[in-house]
Amino acid sequence: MPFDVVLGAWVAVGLTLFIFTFLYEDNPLFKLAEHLYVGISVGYTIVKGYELVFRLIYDPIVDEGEWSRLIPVGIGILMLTRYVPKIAWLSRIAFAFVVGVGSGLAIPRLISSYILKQVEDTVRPLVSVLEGGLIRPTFDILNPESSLNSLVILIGVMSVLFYFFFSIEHRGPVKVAARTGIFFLMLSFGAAFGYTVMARMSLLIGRFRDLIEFARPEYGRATLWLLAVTIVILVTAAFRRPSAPPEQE
Amino acid sequence: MSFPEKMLRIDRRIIFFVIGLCTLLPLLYPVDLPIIVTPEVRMVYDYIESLPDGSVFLLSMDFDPASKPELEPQAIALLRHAFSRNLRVIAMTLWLPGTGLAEQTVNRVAQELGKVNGEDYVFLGYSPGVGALIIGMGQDLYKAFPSDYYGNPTKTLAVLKDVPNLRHVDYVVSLAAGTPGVETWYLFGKDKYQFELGGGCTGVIAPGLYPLLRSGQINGLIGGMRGAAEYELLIDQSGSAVAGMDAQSATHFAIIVLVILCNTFYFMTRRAAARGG
Amino acid sequence: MTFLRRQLPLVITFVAGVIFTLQYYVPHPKSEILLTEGSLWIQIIGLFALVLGVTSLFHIHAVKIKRQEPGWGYSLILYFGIVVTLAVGLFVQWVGGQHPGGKETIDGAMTAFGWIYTYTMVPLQGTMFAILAFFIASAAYRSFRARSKEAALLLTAAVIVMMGRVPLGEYLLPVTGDITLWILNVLNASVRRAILIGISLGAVALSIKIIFGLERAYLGGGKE
Amino acid sequence: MTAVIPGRTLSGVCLPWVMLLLWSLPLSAQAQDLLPAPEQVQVFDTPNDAGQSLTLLWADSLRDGPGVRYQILIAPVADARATAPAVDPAAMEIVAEIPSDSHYVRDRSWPWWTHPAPPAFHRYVINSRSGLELMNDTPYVVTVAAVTGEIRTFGPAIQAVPEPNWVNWNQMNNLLLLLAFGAGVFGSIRTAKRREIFLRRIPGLDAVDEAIGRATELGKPILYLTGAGDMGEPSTIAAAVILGRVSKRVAMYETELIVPHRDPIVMVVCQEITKQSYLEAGKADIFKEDSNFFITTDQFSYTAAVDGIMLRRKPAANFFMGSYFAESLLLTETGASTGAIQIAGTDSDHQLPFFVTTCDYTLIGEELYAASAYLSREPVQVGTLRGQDLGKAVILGVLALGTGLATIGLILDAQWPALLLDLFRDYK
Repeated sequence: MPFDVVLGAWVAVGLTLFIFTFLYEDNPLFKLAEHLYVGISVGYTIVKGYELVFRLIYDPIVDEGEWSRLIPVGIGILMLTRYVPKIAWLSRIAFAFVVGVGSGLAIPRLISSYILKQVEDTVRPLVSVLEGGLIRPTFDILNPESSLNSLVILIGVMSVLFYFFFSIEHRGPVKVAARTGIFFLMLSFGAAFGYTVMARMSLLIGRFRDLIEFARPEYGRATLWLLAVTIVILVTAAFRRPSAPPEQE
Repeated sequence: MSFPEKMLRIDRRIIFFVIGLCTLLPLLYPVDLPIIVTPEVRMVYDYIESLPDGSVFLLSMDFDPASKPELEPQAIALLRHAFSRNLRVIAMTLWLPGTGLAEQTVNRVAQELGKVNGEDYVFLGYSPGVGALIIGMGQDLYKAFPSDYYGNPTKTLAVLKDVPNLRHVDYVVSLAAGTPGVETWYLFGKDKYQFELGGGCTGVIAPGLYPLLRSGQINGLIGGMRGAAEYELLIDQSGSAVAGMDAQSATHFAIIVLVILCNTFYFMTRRAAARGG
Repeated sequence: MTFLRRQLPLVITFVAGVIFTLQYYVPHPKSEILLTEGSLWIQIIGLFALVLGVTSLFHIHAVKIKRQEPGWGYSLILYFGIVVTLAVGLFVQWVGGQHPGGKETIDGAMTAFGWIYTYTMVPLQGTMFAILAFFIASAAYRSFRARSKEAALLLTAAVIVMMGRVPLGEYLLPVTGDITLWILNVLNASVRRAILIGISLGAVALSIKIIFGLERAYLGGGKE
Repeated sequence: MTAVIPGRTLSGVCLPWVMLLLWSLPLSAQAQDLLPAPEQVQVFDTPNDAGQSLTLLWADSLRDGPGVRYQILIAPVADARATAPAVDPAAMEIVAEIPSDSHYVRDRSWPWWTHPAPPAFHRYVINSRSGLELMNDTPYVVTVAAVTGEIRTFGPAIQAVPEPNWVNWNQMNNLLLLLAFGAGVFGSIRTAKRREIFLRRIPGLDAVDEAIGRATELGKPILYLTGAGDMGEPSTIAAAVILGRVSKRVAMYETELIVPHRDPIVMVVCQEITKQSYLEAGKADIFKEDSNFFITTDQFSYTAAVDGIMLRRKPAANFFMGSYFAESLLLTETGASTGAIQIAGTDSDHQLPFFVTTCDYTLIGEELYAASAYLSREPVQVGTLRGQDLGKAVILGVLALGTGLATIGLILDAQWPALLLDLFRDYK
């Protein structure tokens, strides 16, 4: 095993365990790892940004003579005036341009993709054409295309829209509709919760797999050693705390 | 304080410990329960199967290291499939912190299948702009990405020959951990440039993508580690996602048991309260 | 000057907004060129927005260190992380290779910059989010109580989906797989669709207000 | 929709028909008996596109079937002024050969206002590609031939000019809806400026008052978070407005308020709002400048710090308003463990399930905006909310009416429901 890989394993395991100590309580080990993480991500972003300057600005101008790229560069520099109080208002010009273009690009696309397309797919005939040209409703619950499910979706979409209707009081039939909307919302939130459990557990599984991998002898049993060290540090800190002043941050 | 009340106020670190154990044990001692393939995932697989040799496949790995365990297996499975079908692969990312991860994944799978950079595949890397970037690629790919990640001019790459813009891409899959991701690719890409779009995503955002799936705005959806496991089964190459499914089962059941316990205690305290007046 | 400060940004927003809205309906190549150039500009300006985000963090921690506020030592660690990553990313390879920026690999071999990324940033960020696994479990234990009809519905849907998405659940109760797919494809899709329509109406209304200068909060900053 | 029709008639209908009348080629009688030539052929510039494309339409025929194929042929016209280009169809370049039971108009959906021909007609679009470059503003002669075995019969050769178009008529419903919605929003804002607009009471606001009351009883502080967004996000603006209301109550009861921030600009804005509320409550003397303070922009440092505040200060009520990401659960879980009443309001739909489960009351999505409009009574906010309600009402109507029409249309096999339904479809 090359030295840099073994060293990497030790560093990765150490930082992973430091972050996990947060589960016990907020402590200096966690804070150390956490600030290191922010620092490294910022460093990473700067390095990548530096590279992008070459790819998007410098090279096209020098190699292809695309001088028009200097205009957005100028606008971009205006954005940075935000930190110079006297001329900070110049940054508004840059924001105005970006936000204006962004709004313009978004409007028709939102209408097309998230309004028209969604309405189009909700408005479905509540009957299906069967083989042989027979027309009748279908009730196959497992087929999302069946008439029954089209009806359920219609009711769901309409009742939730009713719930988010603020110009009328929720009384009588509107109350029934809005209440149905709430039930639909809760079912959907439940499903999302269940799905998210899966997502978060996957992340944990991923981290544990690395820890198990790095516990192998070829990595010098990094996980086991560092686990012991982390516990010792935490315990020591716990014993010393009563005398230490309360933390401020 | 009665017993159920005490149990309801149990120190959460005990729950943390149980969850940790339920993750660790199945990883050390796997059981290999059977996994069923869902239609959403099969649709992505079938579409790639249906593409002829040399078709252009764009994989946008829109995630950062935080979602690695969920989306990296998806990326690996999709790349293996695309390479083995001899598709031309364009890989990129809309998430700057994910650049390194995406680059490593693409190159690892390409090496494994003997594919040549620049001829069989290209890694474009990251570029800012999000929606504007996708529009730019739809209009003129060589202008939006003047060079690939390694600095080679995109115009000269064999893999990008006859691919001046997104209209010439046959299939785009975005593996998304949030926004920008699948929705962005639809909103600014497919809506105008009319390529076929598939989605892969973390479990957190999967439920939000179902309306797009239903209306055909995306033609398939690989959800989380489970989706990745299904895809690994479809291409018959079990990887880390399949291996993680036992632990997934265990933790889910641990939580279900916790929910049942909590409700039992809750109803016990309620009954006690009712009896006490 | 007041025109430059107050009106000009609004005029720019208005003109850019209207042009790029209408562009969508115009298929002519001239309009396509406008779209290509416009998107490239935004791409390049996006680079400066990146700088903006980074410098604000720089500034905040510099102040902390300077004033020696509580926990300023951690700000030093943060700076240490930045400096080391920058040094390795920009200079180590600059000396060795022809590439100006940091690459994680060169010809398939991991660079020092790649090492930092793989062995510090990846595990750190991954673990930070993995902590949520524990919290979601304790949240489920604490708050998943059938206190009302709504809570009961939420809890039932969550438990079914949790079972239906893992092999063990499908193995013990095969029907949960089908119910999960139905919940996701039908119930959940309808709710998400309604939310999507509502949010989009809101977003379109907001964009219209921005273009017409009724909403200016985005201009923020910059004292007048 | 009258404005739409000229575009269609101009390029889509009139021109090809004139061409058709102008000129057609004589064919050998023998071949025509065996295999009738394609009829009602129309060739014209593909409408609604960026140019470099021609569309060919011709009638379906009884001969269509497995044994017959169609050839599409094209030739450039040397002299643009010639009305009757003398081109031998047999010498024209074959663009494509397609089975005769494919390429129908019905294969693609069109809105009624740009529908080119009956659904059963054949349609072929010749696009510029490598090996065949169609130049804009250059005339071409195009025809279609029916082929079976050795026999080939030609339809009339028709001249057409590809050109880029300035309007995509297919998407005019999109523009129309945008204009209508925009008018609705502006109209509502105007109305809101002139008179009070009714907004229903948001139940969550009662919960807000109740929580503040309880904190006062217990003599414990109140924690208010404004989320991860900057001042440009509607949810942050709403959070700031609601903070105004909360701080006014807090001032009246003389309870302590803690507002940690993740964005320096939001902090400054909120400081002003809080100060104003204390003034309005007549308690300027007890206002503390440092109740609003900035922690850090970083997600997890901020979360850890706020968690620390919750554990040490044990606030009686926690408010989570604005936009949140993965940190939501870390915050609300810690808050719940200290026994605080928790009230959330967010439009971050991914995080809503966690707020709903871990908080005592949650303002879901647009309810947050509504609550802020309800409290601020600012005409722009109230009017926008009303405008959005109008949009929703229209959509609700279309969903109900449209489903009915679509069902009737399918049962009766009628086309007229499309007159309404097509207006609310997405076309490219």
